[in-house]
Amino acid sequence: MILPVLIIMLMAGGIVAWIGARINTNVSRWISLIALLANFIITFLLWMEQEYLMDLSNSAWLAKYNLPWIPGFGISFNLALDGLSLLMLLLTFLLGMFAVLTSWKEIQYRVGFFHFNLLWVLAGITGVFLTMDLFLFYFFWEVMLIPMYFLIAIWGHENRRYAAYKFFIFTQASGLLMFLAILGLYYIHGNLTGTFTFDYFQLIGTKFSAEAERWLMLGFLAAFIVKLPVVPFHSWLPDAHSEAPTAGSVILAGLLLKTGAYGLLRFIVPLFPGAAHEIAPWAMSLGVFGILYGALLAFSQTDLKRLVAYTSVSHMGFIMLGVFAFNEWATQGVVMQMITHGISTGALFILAGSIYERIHTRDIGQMGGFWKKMPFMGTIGLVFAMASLGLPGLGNFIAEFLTLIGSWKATHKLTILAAVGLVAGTIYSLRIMQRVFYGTQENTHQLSDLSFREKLILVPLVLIIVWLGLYPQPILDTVRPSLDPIQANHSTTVVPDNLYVDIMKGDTYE
Amino acid sequence: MTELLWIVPALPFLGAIILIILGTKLSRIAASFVGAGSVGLSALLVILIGLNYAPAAGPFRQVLWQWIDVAGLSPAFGFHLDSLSLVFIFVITFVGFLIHVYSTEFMAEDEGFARFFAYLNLFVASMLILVLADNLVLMYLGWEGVGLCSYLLIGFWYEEKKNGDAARKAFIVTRVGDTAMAIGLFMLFDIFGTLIINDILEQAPQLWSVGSQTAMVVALLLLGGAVGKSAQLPLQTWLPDAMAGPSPVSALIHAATMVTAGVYLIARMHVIFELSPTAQLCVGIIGALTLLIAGFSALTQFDLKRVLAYSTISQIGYMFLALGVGAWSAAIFHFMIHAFFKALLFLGAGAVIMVLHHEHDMFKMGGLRNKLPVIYWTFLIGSASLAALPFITAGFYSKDSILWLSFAGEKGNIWFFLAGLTGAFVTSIYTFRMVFVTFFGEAKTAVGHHTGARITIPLVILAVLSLVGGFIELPHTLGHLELFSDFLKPVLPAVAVDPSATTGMEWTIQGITMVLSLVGIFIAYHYYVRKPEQASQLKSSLAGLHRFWFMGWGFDNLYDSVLVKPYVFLATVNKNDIVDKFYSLIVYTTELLHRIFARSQGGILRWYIMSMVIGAILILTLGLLL
Amino acid sequence: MSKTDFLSVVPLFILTSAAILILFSIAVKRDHKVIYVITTVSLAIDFIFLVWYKATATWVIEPLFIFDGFGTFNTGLILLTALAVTMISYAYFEQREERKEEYYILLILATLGAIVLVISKHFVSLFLGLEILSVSLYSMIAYLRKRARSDEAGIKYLILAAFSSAFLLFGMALVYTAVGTMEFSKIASHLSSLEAMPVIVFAGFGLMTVGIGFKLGVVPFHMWAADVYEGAPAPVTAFIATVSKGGMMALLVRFFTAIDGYQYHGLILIFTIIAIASMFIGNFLALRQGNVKRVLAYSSIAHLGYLLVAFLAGGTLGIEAVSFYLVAYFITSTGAFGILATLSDRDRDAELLDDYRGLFWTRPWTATMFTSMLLSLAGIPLTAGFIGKFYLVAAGVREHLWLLVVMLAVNSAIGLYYYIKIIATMMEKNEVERPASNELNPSVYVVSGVTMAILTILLIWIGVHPNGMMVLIHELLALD
Amino acid sequence: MDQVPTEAGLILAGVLFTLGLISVLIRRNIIFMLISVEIMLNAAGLAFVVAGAKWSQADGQVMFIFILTMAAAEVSVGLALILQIYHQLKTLDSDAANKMKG
Repeated sequence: MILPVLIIMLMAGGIVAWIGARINTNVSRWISLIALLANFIITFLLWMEQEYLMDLSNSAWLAKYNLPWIPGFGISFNLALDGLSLLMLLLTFLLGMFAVLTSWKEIQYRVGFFHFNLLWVLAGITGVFLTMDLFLFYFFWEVMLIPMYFLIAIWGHENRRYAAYKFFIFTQASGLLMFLAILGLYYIHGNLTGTFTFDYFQLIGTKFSAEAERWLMLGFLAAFIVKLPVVPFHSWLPDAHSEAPTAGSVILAGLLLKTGAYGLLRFIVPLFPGAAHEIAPWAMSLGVFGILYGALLAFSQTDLKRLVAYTSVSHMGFIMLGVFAFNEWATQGVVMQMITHGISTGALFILAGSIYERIHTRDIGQMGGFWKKMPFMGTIGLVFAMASLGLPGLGNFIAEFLTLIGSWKATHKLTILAAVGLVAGTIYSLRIMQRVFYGTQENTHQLSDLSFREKLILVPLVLIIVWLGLYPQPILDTVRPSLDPIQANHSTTVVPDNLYVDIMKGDTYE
Repeated sequence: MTELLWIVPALPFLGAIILIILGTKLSRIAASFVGAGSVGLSALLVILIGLNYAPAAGPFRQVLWQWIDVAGLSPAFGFHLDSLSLVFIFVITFVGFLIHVYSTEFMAEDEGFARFFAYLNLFVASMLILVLADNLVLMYLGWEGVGLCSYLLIGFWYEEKKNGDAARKAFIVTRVGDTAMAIGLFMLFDIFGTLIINDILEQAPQLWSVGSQTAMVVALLLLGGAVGKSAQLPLQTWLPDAMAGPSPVSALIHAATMVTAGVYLIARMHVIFELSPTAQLCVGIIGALTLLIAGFSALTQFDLKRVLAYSTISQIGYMFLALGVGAWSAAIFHFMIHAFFKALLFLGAGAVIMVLHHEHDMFKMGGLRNKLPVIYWTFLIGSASLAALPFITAGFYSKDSILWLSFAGEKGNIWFFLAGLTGAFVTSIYTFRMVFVTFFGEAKTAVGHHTGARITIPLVILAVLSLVGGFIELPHTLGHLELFSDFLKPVLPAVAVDPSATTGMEWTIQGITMVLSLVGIFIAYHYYVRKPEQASQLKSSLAGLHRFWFMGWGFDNLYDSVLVKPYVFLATVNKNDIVDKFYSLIVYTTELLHRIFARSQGGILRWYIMSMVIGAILILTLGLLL
Repeated sequence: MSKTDFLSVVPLFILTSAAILILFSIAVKRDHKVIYVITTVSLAIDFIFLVWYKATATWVIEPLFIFDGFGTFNTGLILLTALAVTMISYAYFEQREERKEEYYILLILATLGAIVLVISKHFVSLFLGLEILSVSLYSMIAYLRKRARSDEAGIKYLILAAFSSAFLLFGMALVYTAVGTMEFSKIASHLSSLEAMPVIVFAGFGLMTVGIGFKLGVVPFHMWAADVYEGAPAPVTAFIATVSKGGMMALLVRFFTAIDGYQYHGLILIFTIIAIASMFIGNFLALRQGNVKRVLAYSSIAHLGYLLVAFLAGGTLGIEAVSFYLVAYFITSTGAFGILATLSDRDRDAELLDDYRGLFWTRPWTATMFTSMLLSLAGIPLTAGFIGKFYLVAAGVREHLWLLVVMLAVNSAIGLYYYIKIIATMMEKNEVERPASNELNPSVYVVSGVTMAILTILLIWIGVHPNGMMVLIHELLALD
Repeated sequence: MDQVPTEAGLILAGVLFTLGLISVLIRRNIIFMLISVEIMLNAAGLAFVVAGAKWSQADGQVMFIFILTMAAAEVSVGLALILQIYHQLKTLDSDAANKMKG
């Protein structure tokens, strides 16, 4: 019963915030903040009670909710929460709050409508993470887009319309392919069993012919790899991220991309185990290519937000690599990556936004020497630059390390290439430090260090990323039960490039 | 007492946190107390722990909390104390403390005072974690942590672009090595199912026979990490540039502690290297080559700190050489002694540079002997130790032991020995070239303010250690004392000496090294005090070679043209993302189609009718065809 | 004539009587308001009667008409749409100088024609309905006769419609020649007794396709759509987009199902090609179009292409999908043109993109409604258009028409661009205060406004809770 | 009774239809276009009559009457429109009516 409340709270909050802006713009800001905080607290309490709830349901699922919606098609309003969704929701509401806070000063135009859109995006994302009905999933998948489109198109930077179109059409086109696949799955399952349903739990374990499975999997994959994004389907991302307002970038990078990763974990692997195995070498190769390609492009950018955007491309490559390694290390790594990337990239976008507020440009050619005037910002920038290069002690390291440990079991060559990505990651991360905070300030902007509000956003993010780096176990434990079905049908080794074979020549190992 | 081990890294870490949070709000005095005090307390604690430590009782393990636990991968925040780590934490905290004290004066005028100590404390904490870690993941944390601090401290004066670039270079180059190490970790985990160091070391001999290929690959990957961190061939290029950081940083990080992390790693994982003679041979070859290359480069430098930097690379080369011949404790012994005298030299150089208003070029110094007596004498002692002046200096004993074992050790060979010998000769030349140029001759730059007690006292303490530190381990020929290697024996096996090697040979070798060392000093004296013009003649007659050595054997240029430039080129060319062009093409095509079809909607009625007629004809034709 | 016969045709009587009543009323006194009320009331009564009568079984009036669930459903739909069009017409015509009253007669007659079309089961009634519809439309399109565009659109439509009618008729004649009957079911039974379809019958069907395709506005018979949409008064455009096309679609479904066209691969192939071509060409044409009316015209071409997917899928699900999509499409189109009509001023229709710039900030409610209409056309969730598209795709996937559904998906993506472009224009930041062009009593606009609001609510209601509509369609279609 | 063969009637109708079709295509004068369309409609009517004769049914003739009526209605509206067009364009050239395009 609590699950629909989470969604309704945001949707209703959005409408109230819109109307509230007629009284005072701050009203809508506060309403958004409170709605998100309330959701966060609810989810947090659920997290605390996870053990109890799992005992109660005697499964990995903490809570379920089901209401028939379109019975004629076997569609129901079917929500369920497990560890994975729970963490994603925590991240959603957390970043949501920070998104509201970060736009407190930045957004002065049509504040009410802005918050309406913001909350509705988050509602869509919440829905995506909760729903266990494929039709509903697609429904929420689309619900995310429109408000996001508005966020970019109305409150974005100069080139916002182009970016918004691009974002929208890319995700829509790929989403439609997924939609076709969902329907295909629906009918195949229906014809086999006689039950026509979109229920995830029933669809799991459907038996297909190899060809059907492959095509359906590709349909799903299309949506997820565009959203993730995987090179070469990434080209919407830099535009959308860099043109969106700060809150939009935070939500895009922090949450929207994660829906792609979530989809891979939740749908591709459990629903199509055979085809997922088949595609794994390709998927992992694309992931690794993305890691390197994204890093290279990030290095060459002169627009700070675009730079950060390409780092996302690079980081999401690890997700691709990890998901298709099919073992617990890699999968745990993927989940960690989802969370830590959300936080670290979110923080970098917030920083970029703060800088933009001060100097009104995103061109790093015009930055430099900011440490002198803004040491606090510099320190925080440092922490997140380090996070994005995977420094141990910060959460991202755990993610990447686990992913690579896992992927090593699956493929050696690709893991080595991915590890090279760590070096490339260092190169671009340091470039941020170098160009923004180091050097001398050449222009005469009046720079003031972070305000209290900005600290209120960034300091918790720092604490979280450090906490995740030093004691990630609670997260790993929370996710664990959800991963069983994901790995149930899989054994690790997928790519026949076992390095040992090449180098060992009948050595003593095993 | 040993239970308090966790406090050792915790104290400097706490100090760093306090300094970061309070930052500029702290007064300088308070910051000094937090910064130096935390390390000082740690040092004290280490000494207490060390006094209570009985090597025979075996290692002490302390787990703070479980870090990660995923399907058998369960590294903890756990510390492992044995003789090896004890030596390291002693050097780190003790030398670290001295350098902190020194820095309170050295950095007194700097506006980033608190920041400096924050970084420095963070560094000490990370370094302690590195050497105390009981598993490779935690070690990797320390490993990267020190890398970060090194980055921050090299770029401490961030306003100058040069410094930032040097810092970045250091980070990236070491990261290349780190990545190799990380891959090694993946492989180790894959094979052993654990990353706890002791478990690996115990299981390795059971799993692998000597000469195992897998062991070789793992060892080489770990070696990759080690050469990165320790600035060995081929990743040595970052260290000379790293001198952009403040001198105490160079002393602590780029001489005494961090750069020897590679030595620590190899020593720690010595079992694996012993299982792979090839990899171990590689360690030795790298050491030998590096010590030569860096030694010759040091001959040509004019920046005081760069001389020391190349010297550091060269001396670590000796340690690698020792590791390569299996002289584990000799390597660690040289590490400790090197930490003393090289820290001393850097601190001394820093003091000189400070009083001369940040003049780095030693050819603009000169004649400081009388003006800065304390610095002169301590610097001289350090130099003597570096040049391995016989009998009285600690450096003599440590280096002698390496040279002897590289010759007589079971895995030694004549080439290693010759390389070491040549290196020793070159070392004494460049060392005393530096001493003579800096402190002898005429004064060329006015001396600013003089140094206070907080600078001189650490110098004196280190100078004393550089002299007497060697007496804990004496060769067969000279008293035969093995306190140090006995202490390390539970961890590091003693080196097997070729049975054919006799005491007479040892005497001969010692004789040769002594003579060469003295000849080297004499040559330096000849060229830089007696006949300076001959030095410049020699320089111009060998201009090409000089330049080649001066540029560090062209490695920078090589990497620049082979790696950096192509990468930057690729990045610049593809700045606008070629993939995006593909999508633009789609957009362009659809727009083109739009224009074509829009043309058809010309508003002329007859065209519309025509279209319908064509449609009708098509339908009918289709019908007839089918 | 039995009682059931009579009750079945009462809807037609009501409409014809209303037309005559209006004629008399005009003869007595020209009063726009009175005429408007008569029209509204008669349409409403007609609909209420339809609901009240609630036929429990299919009733046939031989040989012309069939009153089954499908027919009833479409009749109701057409009546409601006509009612909505009437609602938006009042304010639109009130501010125009022409004599307005005859328009309503034409509207009612056109509605009548469409209804006859959807209940016909015989070539004669088909032709009759079609021509009542068409002839009324000629005049309606050219109703604003002082405007060159209106006239131009009228004459183009007239010539082309007559031209296509000739094809339709010739096709019918050929079929008739071959099979000797003009009744759908008898044609079917005759054809099924044959081994293969005779060439002459196929030629007949081919020629009929031209006539039907013209009315549907599918490629390559689509050329008129943009010009007529642009030239016709906005309410008329709404009527053409919905009732005229929808009626023809319903007829096509009925005819095709009756003769079981699914067994003829040739016909399927032709319609497949038409569907794909319509989707692509419609969308490409709309892509960079700056005139909103033309955009909607081109988009309607594409939408008819989408509809053909479900049509080609056939079966109960296919027909349900077509019906549902028609509902969604009717609501959306009426709404969109209604808003266009509301925004129009005395001199011209609000058809240029510029007319919508910043609308979101100057007239937020109107813009929101227009946005929902456009999103529904684009098939975005929370709108009826989404469920409609879902239905189409479901029907297509069920029958494994992968080529068609993939094309549908691709085209939906292309189509997004221009819908979004309009929305983006409305969102633009420049808030030019447009001069208040509405000299009329604001209460006039209340009617249009309320209609729009109802349509929007309906749109979202069906989008969120489509079950009611689905069940209704399902039950009506299941009626024997 | 001897009957004209159906084929012949249909061919005649077809020829008529095609003639009308071609003249719609080549004529630019709107009135002539209208006339040509009427020819096509009548061709269809002829075909109906022929078919009706073939099956000895009245349906063909009924249909023809409907067609005639419809054609008359169409022409009346058409002529009115043409009048308006002429009023505005001062020409009957159909190509001149091309204000709307694109």
